[in-house]
This record gives sequence, structure tokens and C-alpha cells, in this order.
Amino acid sequence: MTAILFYILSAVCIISSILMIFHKNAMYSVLYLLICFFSVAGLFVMLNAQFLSIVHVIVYAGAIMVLFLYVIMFLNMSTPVTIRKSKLIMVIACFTGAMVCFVLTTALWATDFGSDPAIVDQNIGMASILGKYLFKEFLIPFEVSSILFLSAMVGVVIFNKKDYKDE
Amino acid sequence: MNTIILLAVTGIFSMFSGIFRQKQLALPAILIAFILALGMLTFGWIGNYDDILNNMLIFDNLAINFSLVIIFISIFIFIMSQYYYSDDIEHLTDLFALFVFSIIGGILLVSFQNLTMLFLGTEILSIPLYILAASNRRNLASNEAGLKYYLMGSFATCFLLLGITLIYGAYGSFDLTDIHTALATQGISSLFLTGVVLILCSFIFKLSAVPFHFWAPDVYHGAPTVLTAFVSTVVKVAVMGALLRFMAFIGNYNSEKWVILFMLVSVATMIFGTIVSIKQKNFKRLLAYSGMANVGFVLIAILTAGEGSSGYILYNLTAYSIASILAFTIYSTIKSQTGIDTIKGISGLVTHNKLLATGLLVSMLSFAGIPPLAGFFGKYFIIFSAVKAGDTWLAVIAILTSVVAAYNYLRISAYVVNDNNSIPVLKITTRYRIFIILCIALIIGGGILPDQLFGLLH
Amino acid sequence: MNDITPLQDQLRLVPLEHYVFLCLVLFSIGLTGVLLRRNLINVFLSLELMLNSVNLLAVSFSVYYNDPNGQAFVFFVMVVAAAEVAVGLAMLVMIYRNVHTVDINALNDLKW
Amino acid sequence: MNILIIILLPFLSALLILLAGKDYSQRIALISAAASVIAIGVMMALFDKDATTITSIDLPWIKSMGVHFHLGADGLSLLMILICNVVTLISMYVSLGDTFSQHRLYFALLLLMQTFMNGVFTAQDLFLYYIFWELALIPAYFLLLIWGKGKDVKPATIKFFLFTLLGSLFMLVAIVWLGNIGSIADFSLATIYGLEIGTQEQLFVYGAFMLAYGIKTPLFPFHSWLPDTYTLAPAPVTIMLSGVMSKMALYSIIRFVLPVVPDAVEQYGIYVVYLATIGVMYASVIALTQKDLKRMFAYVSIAHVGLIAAGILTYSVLGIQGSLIQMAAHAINTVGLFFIAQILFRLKGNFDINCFGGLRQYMPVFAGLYMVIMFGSIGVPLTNGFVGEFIIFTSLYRLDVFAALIAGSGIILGAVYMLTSYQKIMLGPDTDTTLTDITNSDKTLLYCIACIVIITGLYPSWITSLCDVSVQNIIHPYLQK
Repeated sequence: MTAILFYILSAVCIISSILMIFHKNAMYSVLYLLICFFSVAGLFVMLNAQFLSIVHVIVYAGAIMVLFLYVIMFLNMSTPVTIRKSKLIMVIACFTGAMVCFVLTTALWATDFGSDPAIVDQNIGMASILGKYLFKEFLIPFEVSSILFLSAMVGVVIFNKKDYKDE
Repeated sequence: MNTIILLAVTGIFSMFSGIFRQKQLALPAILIAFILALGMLTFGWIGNYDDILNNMLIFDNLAINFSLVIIFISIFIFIMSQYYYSDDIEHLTDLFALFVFSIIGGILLVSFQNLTMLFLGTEILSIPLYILAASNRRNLASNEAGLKYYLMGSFATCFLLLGITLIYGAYGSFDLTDIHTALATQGISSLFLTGVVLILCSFIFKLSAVPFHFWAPDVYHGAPTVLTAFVSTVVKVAVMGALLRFMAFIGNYNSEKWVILFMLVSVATMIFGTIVSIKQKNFKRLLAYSGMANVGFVLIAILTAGEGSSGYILYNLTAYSIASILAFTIYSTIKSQTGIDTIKGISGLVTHNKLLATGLLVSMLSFAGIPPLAGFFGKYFIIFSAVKAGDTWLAVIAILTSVVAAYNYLRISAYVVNDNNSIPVLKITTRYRIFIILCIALIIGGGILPDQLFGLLH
Repeated sequence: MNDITPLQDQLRLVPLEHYVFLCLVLFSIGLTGVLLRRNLINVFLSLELMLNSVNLLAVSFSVYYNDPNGQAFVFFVMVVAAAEVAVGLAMLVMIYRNVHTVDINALNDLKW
Repeated sequence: MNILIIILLPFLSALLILLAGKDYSQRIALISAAASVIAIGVMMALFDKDATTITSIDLPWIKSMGVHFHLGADGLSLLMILICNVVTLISMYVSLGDTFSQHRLYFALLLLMQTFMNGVFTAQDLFLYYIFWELALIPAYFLLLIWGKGKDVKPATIKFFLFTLLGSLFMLVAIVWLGNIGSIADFSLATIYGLEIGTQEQLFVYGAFMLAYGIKTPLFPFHSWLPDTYTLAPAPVTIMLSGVMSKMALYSIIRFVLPVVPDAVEQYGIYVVYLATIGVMYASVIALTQKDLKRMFAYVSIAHVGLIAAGILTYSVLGIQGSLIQMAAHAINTVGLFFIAQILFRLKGNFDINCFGGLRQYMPVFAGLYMVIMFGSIGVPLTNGFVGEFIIFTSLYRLDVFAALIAGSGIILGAVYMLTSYQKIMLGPDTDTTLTDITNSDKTLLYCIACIVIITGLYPSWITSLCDVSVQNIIHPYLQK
């Protein structure tokens, strides 16, 4: 049963992402990606990473996708944008994607992952354990990522704050 | 670690000085902080943070030397920025803060000991740069540069992430030491190989080496000149440091494979960078391509000397950086006062602007590798390491490309000493004059006393 | 630990290879999207998809290896994704104001 | 007398010219050049001919790479320094006759060039030598670029620079390799001489060195930069280039190639000899067709230099001694010829042979002096050119009759075109009646040159005796093995 669920979710994931990259209307692309993200969140739950799956929904679906939708509406781009696309580029792009997929898969095909998931600690996906990891093992990365956010924030301000001169 | 904290505080201070309308404080504060940081690094006061570091970062000699060079070059970039950004630019202090944050990223990158830090360091280094590249809001070229840089950077990040995750998948850890132990016990797996190749690809992206070089000239051309100087100097030092660390870590395993891959990359980069640069008419673009060729050069040292090459690489990059900051400074002065940005346009610079012309000539001759300028020893060390490792053919290719590259620099110098006097007297302040003289002195001094400089770096 | 939990059951039924394969397919689709589309919004979305596939990969390794490091790592990927998207979209809005299009090729004053 | 003086004197004078508040450039340059000649004269007078090498300064410079700032001189170096400084003095003197824009920079660059060339001739450390070698190129480059005449000056100069840079970078690889054979990096000449190198490696080193020297001398297939460069350069610079810079390469062959890679020279030297002799022939044939006087002299120079290189690579005491004499002769003769070309240029404003004619009637002294210098160049007995050529031919003949024949016919051709051009310019119908004889200062210089030509022709043995010990030192260790 759970195995079937995995394959269903995977299929949804793949199909929606394919639809996402091919759809002309950006708004729909965002929505397809949203579906994809939800199914990824479902996969997280199946992997017993409940905390991450919630964070994933909050961050991606709740924040990032909303940001996208907001920008699309803000720029009034909900109508399909006519973008000239040569067939050649399409073919090349699809071919490249397929090649990368093929190369990576063949590289990994022979790998014996060798892990017998018999002994699985169900708690590793819990907030308490992850929290300890984040604030102990990963304290330094956690701290320095504040710099990352700070610079992203400054960047957004620089880009879109109105000049004095504009007024 | 102390350095990182100091720099982070400085960056935030710079932002606040903008908010409280005390812009003039930002630059002196940053410069003082940099000098303090240099002192801290030189005297080994890096602080004992082992209990919280968890082997995420390591401040060994390599990290300290690379950090020293990063900060040292950054001082020049900041002094240069003073002549590039006019005082009334709105977000000046924010831009400064972004530079500082990016430098922090660079320092994280050269001292990473955990793949998470490699990833975060790359991002902290890059994200401010995307912003800075597009910071000239009204200028479409700058917008495009920022966008391209952003897209390519994010794209490379995806590869980096996939690579890191695959390595994690192979040995169940992000820690270099753990992976090293696992490698020794479990042997190499194809998962690991794929991961390493992907990470190397993203390094090649960041270094703008062939075959992932195509974004570089546009970004270099469109971005504000200070940023161009920053990207072609500090960023390269940081990424080279990270690459050196990474190569040292994987070096013992399947060394031939990496060597062949990197030989191809380095040879292709040298050849491509040099040949394309011959065709360039725009000064900034030419510098971009020549920087690319130099990256190919430096890769030779990584290949042939392995871990021992840090001194060579640092010497080369420092010499290259000072010369290119000098060239960029002079270029931006000419550009801002006359609007000229082509190579032909600078013809006759020597007639009315002796100092600028001298500076440009010195930097060009240093690029061309003429003794006893610093650039010569930069090239010499690389050729030396290639010859010593027995890869004489690499040295020969390096020489052939550097002769072709010399053509470019000679071409520029020929224009500079031309007889026509189309360029009027450019206004330069005394401080600017001192800066140029300092750069020239460093280039010549680095060539006359390479031992002293090299001793500092080794 | 001795009870067979639904999780273990599922893990036994779905081998790690399938997760890895799914992630690679998603990654490649994202890659294709980046190369394919000229609408900047779509390019950004594709980049997000690539990052997501990496997340999924990290989590599945983490679970199968019983090691929380991978899941902690995913947090940082999310951090970076959020920061990148913020910067990217801000840049997009700024560029849109200047050129009134989101076509990636609208800005090609600079030749390769 | 410390050898350092001939490095420091021109260098400090150049700095003085550049930094002085007022413009004394001509005076400083002339005094410095004259003082250098006097200094070298004193040095030669004090030189003990049996001594091997006078080391005068040896300071560690780049410790990590084993490089020393090591200067010294033996008879061979002294001869080269003498040539260099005398030619520089002549060049300075010739410069006074023309006006140059930015003449402070001009004189400073000339002095710097002299400094670095002196450095090349005295460096006892291979790395230091390389640095001086490259450095000497820089002033030459700028002198050509800024004061060269004609439309093609920029491409020609860049070509000149790139050609030489290419050669010297290969030489750098060889030097790096040589210096790092031992456990500690050491570039000092004594160490390099003592190296035992396998035949295969010798061949590579030999190839790298000969590429550099072949380009700089220039030998036959690499000569294409020379005619343009010599023609476009202002006369004093041409004098420096032809008088000294080509000697740098020839000196280096004697100093570095022969003793360091003797086996390779033994085996493959003959090919270079062939190339050089073919070059003699080739240059002479091309010179026959030249209408431009300066260009013709440039080809004459190629021919003579090729002959000298052939003489050196016979790898015999005789050949090297002959080459040394011929080097001194060639320096003074080409300098004289290019000076004559410059005087003619001042008359008519170009170098075309056809627009001159019948000058002898108006300028008899000039015509006479021209003839003396030209005889020297052709190698008429009793002039300086004769002895050297004769000895070189003898040694060539011993080595390979065929090579000697080619070279000999090339030189005979040389005599033909020199005489023809002389006839056209000096004899023949007169074309212009407004001419008067050359100025006294020009006359003085020409008299001096002519005197040197004759004196060296009558008494060439001072060169052989000066250099004898050094040549023996270079050749003998190998022959004894």
C-alpha cells in the first residue's frame, strides 16, 4: 500500500513538473510546481521526515510560491507571454536534459547502496533531534546563514527602493 | 573565526552608518577593520572556538594565507571603490556592506572542512555579488550582468548541491575528515565520483573556466567596474583556495582522472581565453578574457604541485590581482572622465597623463610576464612547478599562450605610448596619485623581492 | 525497535534506488526547464525544482542511513533557496520596470 | 675596479635624467656613456689576462629559488662590455644630431638598455642573466615604439617583441630545468657548468637555448623581424640593436650553450652551422635586390651575424677566436654603416639608393671614410673584417667544406652589392649641386670609427689574448673528458 503511494506521488511529481516547464502561462507553471512541492512533502512524510515536510510546505508552498504569485500579479503577467522559441533550442534543451538524466542514472545504476534499512530510528525526523543538530553540530552554518539573509535583504532593498530622484 | 566576526560586525556597522546618515564613517571603518583583520591573521589570533566549530571550519595555514590575500586585495578594492562610486550614490554603505559580506563568504570558502560550509560559503560569496552586479539600476548592461550572473550562479549552485548530496549518499557524512576515513576503508564508489565531478563542474563555473566560461565576459563587461575588479580578483582567490582544499582532499584517490580532466580544462581555458582576447576591442572585456587565461594558468599549479602549490597560486593571484586592480582603476578613471572604453580610445594617454600611462604600462607588462615585475614570478612559479613535476608540455603550452597573450598587452601599451594627444588631462587627486604609485611600487617590489612576499605566503 | 513499523515496511518495499532515480529525473526536468524557457519566471521555477530534487535526495539518504545530518542540511538548502528567490525576484521586478518584459533574451546588448 | 660600476652608472644616470627637475638629459647621457667607456678601459688595463673570472659581487637574492645577484667578468665578458659601452657612446653621439620628442625619456631608455645589456654580459647566475636578458628588451621595445618611423612601426615592434619573448620563454624553461637538477635550486654558472646531463636532455636544452638565440641573433629562418625593425628604428637605436643586441645572443651561445650541453653541440651543432651558412647566402641574395640602403645594411648584418654563429658552432678554439674578432669588427662596422645611412638620410630624407649619385665630388672626406668602413665590412685585408672572416673560414673549412663554400660565396656576393651601392651613391653622374661635406662632428665620429677599423685590422691579437683564457676554459673541460 505505502509502496503504491510512493509511486503515485512520484508520478504526480514528475508529471506536474513536466507540465510546469512546458506550460506557456507562468501562473499555471507556478501552480503545477505547487502540486509538485506538495507531493514532495508527501514523500517526506513517507520517509518519516515529518518536521521537514511541514517546514517544506511552509517555506516553499507558503512563502516562495506566494512570492512568485505575488510577483506575477504585481507585474501583471498572468496572461500568456508570447515568447519566440525556436524548435532547435527546444530540441537541444530536451536532449540535454535527457542526456544528463541518462548519464547520472547510468553512473548510479551500478552503485550498490548496500544499506539495509532494517534498523531505522524513526525519531531522526523529529523536531527535537533536528533542533539539537541545528544548534549544536550545525551551529556555525546556522549563524553564518544569517549573513546570507542579511545580504539578500539588503539586495532587495537596493533593487526596489524608490530613488529620491524619482519623486 | 575572530576575523569573520570582526568583518560581520563591520559590515553591519557600515549599513547602520548609512541609516544614520554618517556615510563618511563607513569606508574608514572598513579599512581599519581590514587592517585589524590582517593583523589578527598574521599574528595568529584566530580564537579558540573548537567546541562550537564541530570541524565545520579549519583555520590552518592554507586558510590563513588565503584569507590574508583575500583581505589584502580587498583593501585595494575598497580604496578603488572610493574613486568609482561618487559620494552621493544612494546605497553606498549598503554596497560596502555587501562587499564585506561577500569577503566573509570568501573566508568561509577557503577554510571549509565540511561540505555544508563549502555550499554556504559559495552562496555567501555569490549572492552579494549578484546584487552588486545589478546594482547600477538604471543601466541595462548592469541589469543584464546581474541577471546572467545570478542565473548562472544559481545553476552552478544546483550542481554543487547535487554533488554534495551524492557524496553524502556515498559515505553518509558531510565532513571531509569522515569522508576521508570512509574513502580509505570503503574505497571509491561511483556515487562519490559523480558527486566530485559535479562539484568540480560548479568550481569551473565559478572560476569561469572553459567549458563553463560563457557568462563571464558579459558579466565582467556589464557590471560596475569595482565589482568586475572584485570578481576577477578576490573571488578567484577564494574559489581557488576552496578548489585547492577540495583537490587536496580527493587528491589521493584516482589522481589520474582529475589530473586529466583538469589538464584539459586548464589547457582549453588558457587557449580559449587568449585567442578570444585578441579580438576584443573593449578594454574591460579584454581584461575579463585575460583573467580567464590566468585561471587556466593557475590550474596548472594545482595540477602539478598539489598541496604544495598554495604559495605559487597565491603569489600568482596576488600579482595578477594588484595589476588588474591598477588597470581597472585607471580604466574607470578614463571611462568616467572621457567616456572612452575601447582599447583604441586610450591611444596617446602618455601625452598628458604620465602617471596613469605609467601605471597602465606597468600593469600590462606585469600581465605579459616581463621580469622583474611581479607578474613574471607569478608565471615563473607556475612554469617552475610544471617543469618540476615533469609536465613540461604543459609548461610549453602555457608559454605559447602567454606569448600570444603578451601580444594583447603589448598592443595596449603601444596605444598608450602613441603620439596623438586625444585624451585631455584627467583630473586626479593626490590620494589617487598615491594609490597608483603604491600599486606600481607593489608590482615592482613584488618582482624585485619575490622571496619576501613568497615567504609571507608559503 | 523489534516491531515492524509502517515506515520500515515502506522502506523495504521501495528501495533507495527508486528515490535516487526520482530525484535525478526531477533534477533533469528542472535542468531542461532552465535551458528551455525564456520566461524568467519559468527559469526561476525550474531552479527551484532542481533544488527540491536535491532536498528529496538528501532526506532519503538521511533516512536510509539513519543519519540526521542530511535533514539538517536540507534546512540550509531551504535557506539558500529562499534567499536566492528573494534576490532573483527583486532583480526581475527591477528589470521588468526597465524593459517591460520577462523574456530572457530581451537583454542582449552584450554579445558573448 | 668593481664591475658593479658599469651597471650602476648608466642606471643611476637614467634615474637622474628622469627625476631631475631641469633637463640635462643630453649632457648627463653623454658624460655617463663616456665615463662607462673610461671605466671599462681602466678595468681592462687592470685585468690580469691569466685570471679566470673576477667575481665582484655575489649576494643572495631570491633564497627560495637559489638565485644570487652574482656579477663578474672574465676576458670574454670584458670584450663584450667594451663593445657594448663603445657602441652606446657612439649611439649617444649620433642621437645629438637629431631631435627627439620627449628626449629625457629617450636618453633614459638608452641608458637603461645599456645597463641591462651590461648586466647580460656580466651575470654569473643563469637566472639573473635571464632577467637582464628580458629587461634589455623593454627599453628597446619602447624606443622602437615611440621613436620609430613609418606606418608599420607598431606591428613591426610587437612582432619583434613577441618573437624574442617566445624564444626567451623556452629558454626560461630550460633554465628552470637546469637550475633544479640538483637537490637544491642553484643557478650559478659554476654549478651549471659542472652538471652531468644525459644526451637526450642535452638535446632539449640545446633546442630551447638555440631557439632563443636563433631568434635574437637572428639566424636564418627566424630573421624576419629584423629588417623591419632595423629599418623603422631611429638610427641610434638601430646602432644599439645591431651593435650590441645581436652580440648578446652570440655571447650567450659561447657562454652557455657550448659548455653546458657539449654533446648536443657536438652532434647537432653542424645543423645550426648549415642553417647559419644558408642564412649568409640567403641574406646576401636578398640584399642584392634591396633599393633601400638601411634595409640592405640590415641584410648585410644578418649575413655577417650568421657567419659568426657558424664560426662559434664549429666548436673549436680557432672558430670561437675568429668569431670574437669578427664580433668586435661587426659591431664597429655595422654601427659605422648605419651611421652613414643616417647621414645620407639627413641629406635626402630617404634611404633609396637610386636618389643618390655623384656625392663624392661634394663630400670627398665622407666618401673616403665610407669606403674605409665599407672595406671593413667586406673584409678587405688590413681592415678589421678580414682577420675574423679568414679565421672563421679556416675553421669552417676544417669542419665542413660545403658549409665553408656556401658561406664564402655569400660573403663574396656581399662584396658585390656593397661595392655596387657605393658606386651608385658616391660615383656616377651628379644629381645635386647644393651639397657640402658633412659636419665636423659627424666627421670626427667617422674618423674615430675608421681608425678603429684600421687599428683592429692591423692588430687583432689584443682580442684573442684578452679572451684566450676564457675560451680555453669553455672548450677544454670538455675536450679533456
